[in-house]
Amino acid sequence: MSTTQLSERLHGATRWRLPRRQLPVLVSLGLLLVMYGIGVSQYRAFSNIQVIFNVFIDNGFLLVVAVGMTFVILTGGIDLSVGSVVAMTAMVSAALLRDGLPPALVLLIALLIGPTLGFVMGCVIHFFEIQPFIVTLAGMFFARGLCTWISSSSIPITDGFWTSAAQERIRIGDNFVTVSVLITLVVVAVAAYTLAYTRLGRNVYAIGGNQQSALLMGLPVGRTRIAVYTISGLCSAIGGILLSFYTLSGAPLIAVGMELDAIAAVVIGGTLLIGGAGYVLGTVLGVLVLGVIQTLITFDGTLNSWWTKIVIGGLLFAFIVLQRLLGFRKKSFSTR
Amino acid sequence: NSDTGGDAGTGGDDKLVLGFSQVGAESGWRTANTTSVKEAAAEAGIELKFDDAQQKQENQIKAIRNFIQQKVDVIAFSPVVESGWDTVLKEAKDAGIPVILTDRAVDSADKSLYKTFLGSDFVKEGRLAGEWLVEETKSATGPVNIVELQGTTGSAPANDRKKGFGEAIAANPNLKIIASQSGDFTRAGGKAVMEQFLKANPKIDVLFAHNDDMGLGALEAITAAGKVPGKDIKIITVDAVKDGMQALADGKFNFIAECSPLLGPQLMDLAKKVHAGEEVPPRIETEETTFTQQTAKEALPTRKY
Amino acid sequence: MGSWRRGLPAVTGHRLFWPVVVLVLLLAANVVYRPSFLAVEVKNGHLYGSLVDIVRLSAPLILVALGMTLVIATGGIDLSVGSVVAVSGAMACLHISRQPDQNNLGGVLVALAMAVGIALLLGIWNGTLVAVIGIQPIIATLILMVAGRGLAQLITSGQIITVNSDPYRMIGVGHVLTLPFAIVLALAVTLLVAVLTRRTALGMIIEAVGGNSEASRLAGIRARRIKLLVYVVSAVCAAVAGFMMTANVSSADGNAAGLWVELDAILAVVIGGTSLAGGRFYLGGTVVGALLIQTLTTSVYAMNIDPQTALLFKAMVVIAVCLIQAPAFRAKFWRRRTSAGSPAAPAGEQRKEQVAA
Amino acid sequence: MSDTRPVLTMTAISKFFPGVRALDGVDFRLFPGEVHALMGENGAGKSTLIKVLTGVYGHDTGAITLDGQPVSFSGPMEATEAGVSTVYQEVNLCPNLSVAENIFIGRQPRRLGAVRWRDMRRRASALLARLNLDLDVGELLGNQSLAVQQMVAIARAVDVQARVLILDEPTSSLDADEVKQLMRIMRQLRDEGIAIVFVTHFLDQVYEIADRITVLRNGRLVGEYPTAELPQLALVEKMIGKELDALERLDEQAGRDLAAVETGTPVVEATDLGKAGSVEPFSLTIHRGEVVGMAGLLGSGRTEAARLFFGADRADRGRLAVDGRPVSIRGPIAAIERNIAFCSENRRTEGLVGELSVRENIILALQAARGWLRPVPRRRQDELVQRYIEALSIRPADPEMPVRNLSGGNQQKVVLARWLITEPRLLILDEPTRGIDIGAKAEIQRLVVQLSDGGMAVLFISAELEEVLRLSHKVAVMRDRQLVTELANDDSLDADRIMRVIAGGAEQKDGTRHE
Ligand SMILES: Nc1ncnc2c1ncn2[C@@H]1O[C@H](COP(=O)(O)OP(=O)(O)OP(=O)(O)O)[C@@H](O)[C@H]1O
Ligand SMILES: Nc1ncnc2c1ncn2[C@@H]1O[C@H](COP(=O)(O)OP(=O)(O)OP(=O)(O)O)[C@@H](O)[C@H]1O
Ligand SMILES: [Mg+2]
Ligand SMILES: [Mg+2]
Repeated sequence: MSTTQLSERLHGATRWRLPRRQLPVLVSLGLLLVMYGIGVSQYRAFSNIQVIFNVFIDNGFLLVVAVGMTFVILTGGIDLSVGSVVAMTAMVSAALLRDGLPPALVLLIALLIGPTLGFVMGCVIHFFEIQPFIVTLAGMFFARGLCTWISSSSIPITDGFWTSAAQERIRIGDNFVTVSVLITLVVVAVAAYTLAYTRLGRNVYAIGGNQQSALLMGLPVGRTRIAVYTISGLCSAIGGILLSFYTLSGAPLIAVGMELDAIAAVVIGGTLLIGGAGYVLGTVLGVLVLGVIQTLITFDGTLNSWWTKIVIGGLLFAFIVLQRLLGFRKKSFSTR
Repeated sequence: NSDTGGDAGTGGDDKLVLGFSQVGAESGWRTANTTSVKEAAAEAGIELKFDDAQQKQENQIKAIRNFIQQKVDVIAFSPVVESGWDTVLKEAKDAGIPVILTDRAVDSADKSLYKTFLGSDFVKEGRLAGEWLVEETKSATGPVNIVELQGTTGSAPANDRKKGFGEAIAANPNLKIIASQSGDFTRAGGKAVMEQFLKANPKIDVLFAHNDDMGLGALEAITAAGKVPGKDIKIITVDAVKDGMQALADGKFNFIAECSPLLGPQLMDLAKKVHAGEEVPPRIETEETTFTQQTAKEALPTRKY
Repeated sequence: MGSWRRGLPAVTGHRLFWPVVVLVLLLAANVVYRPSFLAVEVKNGHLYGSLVDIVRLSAPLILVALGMTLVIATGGIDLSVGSVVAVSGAMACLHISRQPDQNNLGGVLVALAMAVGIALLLGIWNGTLVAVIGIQPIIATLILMVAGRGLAQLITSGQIITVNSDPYRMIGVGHVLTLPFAIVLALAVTLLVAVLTRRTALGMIIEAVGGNSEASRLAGIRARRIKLLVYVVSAVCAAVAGFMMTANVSSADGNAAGLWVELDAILAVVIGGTSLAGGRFYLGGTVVGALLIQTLTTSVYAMNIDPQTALLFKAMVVIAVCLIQAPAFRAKFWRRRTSAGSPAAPAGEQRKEQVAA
Repeated sequence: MSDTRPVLTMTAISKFFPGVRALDGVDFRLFPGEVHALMGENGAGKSTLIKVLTGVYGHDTGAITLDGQPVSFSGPMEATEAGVSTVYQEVNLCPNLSVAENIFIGRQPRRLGAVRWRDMRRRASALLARLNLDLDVGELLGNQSLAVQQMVAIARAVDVQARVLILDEPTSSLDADEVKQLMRIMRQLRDEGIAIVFVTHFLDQVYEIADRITVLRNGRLVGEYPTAELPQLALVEKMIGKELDALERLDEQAGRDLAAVETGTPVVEATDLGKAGSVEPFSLTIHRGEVVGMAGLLGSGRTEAARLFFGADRADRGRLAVDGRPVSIRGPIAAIERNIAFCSENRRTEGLVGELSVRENIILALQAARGWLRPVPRRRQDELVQRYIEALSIRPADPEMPVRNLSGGNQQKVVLARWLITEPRLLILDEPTRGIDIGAKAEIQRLVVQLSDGGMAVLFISAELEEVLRLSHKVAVMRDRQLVTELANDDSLDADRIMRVIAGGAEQKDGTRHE
């Protein structure tokens, strides 16, 4: 949506002016291209188109999760449970498939658990006014606990539907993407549309701008807040399914710390953690940035374990500072 | 394995390239393993592409994909978890790149996806530990109370060592695990859990720790409780890192099942062989042994890690 | 009797009432499981018992959480404390392990000073990113959370550094006057922070910055400097906690030391009644929160709860504590039991208004 | 009008906050097609009554009917759906959304569920044009001045096809022209049969438009009167509750000697002070004991100019001298060190720390100036705070109450108190009397006079020209972010003359302030 909205705005404006609200996203895009350019100039194989496709293949589930996180962060909330919900969904699918349930039913159940947990967390956050950080932290413990409770070792998936979904290659020229990538793109498109063109989406922004005002403006604040956690739960569940495609198994310790990756991606994409400003497109860029950083490090292949961490931290730092300096945002609207 | 020293690899560009994806740097053991691989590669004239997955399977899969893109000659990796490798291994196979597993196995039904597995058998380590205990307590008449310090919940070594140990001690009905808790493979975890074990159970005869570090942590708790480790409470661990061996030699531990991290030279050997298209056995176990207090004293001066 | 009646709502309405109740319940559950749980005996002239363990083990958490409280009070958050714990512990242990005589007090002090020095730098780094460059705290500290662990492993070369130094061990397992030294140290730091914030105007100034940064600036407060300061304090507290944790096992593990302590610390702060949105902070509450969390962890060990379900247990307790502590929840719960329109009811509404004015 | 049935009744409404009885058995009736003024001092309970009505707060006793049907809204959403549209005191909109969206959010024009952005912008422009407001509705609301925001809030409320329209102090940040537009709209809506509740502290506006007045005092109903039957003086007496003649006191002040200003070295002297994109360079001097008024339309740059004096924004050109010595004011601290104080017009975002108590808010600037190591002794705090709570009659007079629980006007007094205790030499007051009841307004005006007589220099910004005229020795007029002229406040100066100066180039009004 951001693009359509962007072009519309550019056309609509009588005189040219810097699209200030989209600036962080544009800066992210620019920096991403620079990073990619560095990779291409350093490593021959980096210029393969497949490298880009791989970034999508390898980060599809993270992207879906980050999209859900975008909704939550736009309202000024946070969802720490996503990593665990992803793992739980994969675990439940694997366990049910092992028990011989039909794949369609498994898919349904797996896709219901995440949103249900999200819904419950949203209700607790809204009705009992407990801080999202804490509620979703408890949700994170809970979902992770369920994982190990289901099985303390990983469960392989051998089901035909799953394996074909996992291994089907959709050829594009010499290169290929997977089914997961298509699903990811659909999720991104739906999310972007929802945020830009539905009342729900606009209410999300309003609540992020000022929750009290949104309430006094007569917006369905409670419903929206519960909805975003449910959406985040749903995205995590989809992410979990994609991850189970990706690894063809459910493992109790998988996706540990994914919530931090997702939050980082959202913020790198220019979304404000206090809520109210940001785009799904930014989140896509954020995930790509993380993916490209990782690809660069693997291509380099000389980094020590600890240097890997330091370099990741350093690149994150460079990226964020540059984005901050280039996309310097007016401290404009009054804080809440 | 010094026969590889002057291989053809010295010819600059046609140096064999090995992509190696490591689990992480989560323990001293792992670091020794990494060091061994790096040193062996340098020695063997193999160009190593090293990647640290930071304990995440997703990262490992990504790394393998990137290795494929870079068209390395051989891929080796220590899988973070057992399952879930088929897809990416198929891609490697399609690209014609042979794969070697190290340290931990995968559970793929299709054995053609990788050339060989090089590593230790965690179940066996647990079993060795259990068997020693069964032998040691043969003459015991009353019940023998065992407490177990598990590794990180859900991790393969923890699951397997627990399994192997449990199977072995089933041989003697006197042996009973009265408490079992995760100490997360860390000294601090081992100590904190052991403190509570000691308070909850007046009579503990044996401690089985899934690695040396937890055992070393537990050691402190036992001493603080006024008991004598190695005597009042017998301690069995796995790994045989230096500090553990020292404790064993000092009589504070009673038995260690070795889990050697020094896979490097063997791995380089194998890499060359599979690259040359030679047949290799599907499963190669690292040369490992067990240590008692006596053998530890002898081995200690020459330990590398 | 009458005064007792009147006193009761005051007690039950107190911020710390419910966390303390849950703490007591947890301890009671332990006693039911093992009657000797509360027993404290003197062994070798030291206090010995599960209770002592809990307090001793919560000492580092209390320290980290104290620093975190101040950071949160300014509306920030510090995810890097775990890494700072690892870095400082590693630094101190590395320096000590290189000494010819590890028992030399001077050498240990130099090591501690160096480690605190590094922590200061890390704190300034965090503070600069947040206060000067204006990066959102979660992300600013996430950078150090990732890179700091690498730094710690760089210092230890990925190995576990074992030290054999009695003065250093003292920090973790030593005793003064039968009390574990760690407890004394945590108490001292708590008092120091309390005095620094509550006997001076620092506390109010921090709360003002957290409550409304722009208004504070216009009132002449150096808001940036205050923000920078709290990150430095947080890092130093984490460093001391790092000494305790590494001294406790006489070894520094760059990977495991202080892993996830930031989550526990944040939980402790929130359970103690400080809002993540910033503003008012409660040091006493934080201490109770830290004790509660450590009791929870220790209970899992003491009651031998299956490690597979331990996390589920933790999730339940955390959510229970937060629920009964939430005024909105209590209001709804109360209303059902007493007649409608009781004075307890508006508590929830009042909270709603917080954002308004 | 009483022959028709009331569209809205509230009977015996009570509302308790911890420690405060905000409403105590209040009755209120509203008829279709009337403008009903709700009057009372700061903290009388007007805003609370409105919030109870729309379900923001629950009420402890009482009943509400709408069209004869008992209702109890669970929140503003239900109220809006039932046809009760409200503009709350303090602008409550979303700064991160565009102007258009703020007007239409929640009821955007849609096709097949998709928001029609273009349509929405078009309708927003049209709606604002009705209020004589011409601005780019795609701009972020947060970039607009408080007044524009207020107008947007009104536009939003007016556009809803409501039966009841509630306006809680909508005019407090509007200038005379804006107020005129608003009145026009209100009359139009009234004639369409809509019932309007109107809260304001401007008595003139009440008498201009209200058909009926309900007066509250201390959370109790004083009475309901047709406007025609309640003379202004009587109204004030009913609001204040005693025969204290606030109005007369105001007039007394008008007779003060405005010529008696010291000359000599000015306290502050700005030469070509300016900031690109914000205020054109201007020069202004303020002497000891002098009150300089600043007049101008909304968005003419008065606030921006004041902020330069205080260092809240940093000037990028020009010089500033304090006591004849050139200084560089890089931030508020530097200004405070030179005894300059600044009372922001925007108390919620720039003034108060809502969570802190009244005491802490009052003491804040003094404490900041002393540094954190030297806390103001508690006894002295209590003393100072008590003194100003009494001097400004801040209610409730509880120093430990969180300041966010105070009514709007009382919050304003707290900000003022904060600066007064620092005993500044130059006091900058940006709209200090906005949202303040007539008694308190008199109080503040008296205070300004007293302070300037005592030698304090005051820069006084207000939208009310009468007030500016009454207090100032000279009036600086701003237009289009330029200081166009300085007028000495002699006998010849009156509101009309100032208006004419302001209007000199008034066709370019606020909202179109881009190059
Ligand atoms: N959320 C709250 N908590 C506690 N007390 C409150 C709260 N809101 C309002 N009050 C108190 O209720 C009383 C009435 O306040 P209200 O805002 O209704 O006054 P008002 O008549 O609108 O005044 P103003 O003209 O200053 O806006 C005041 O004493 C105020 O302090
Ligand atoms: N950074 C900015 N970007 C765009 N517009 C701005 C910016 N800063 C201020 N403005 C606008 O410039 C105008 C001048 O504002 P200022 O507050 O000084 O006017 P004022 O005369 O004090 O009006 P008011 O009576 O509303 O306080 C305002 O309309 C404001 O919205
Ligand atoms: Mg009001
Ligand atoms: Mg202004």
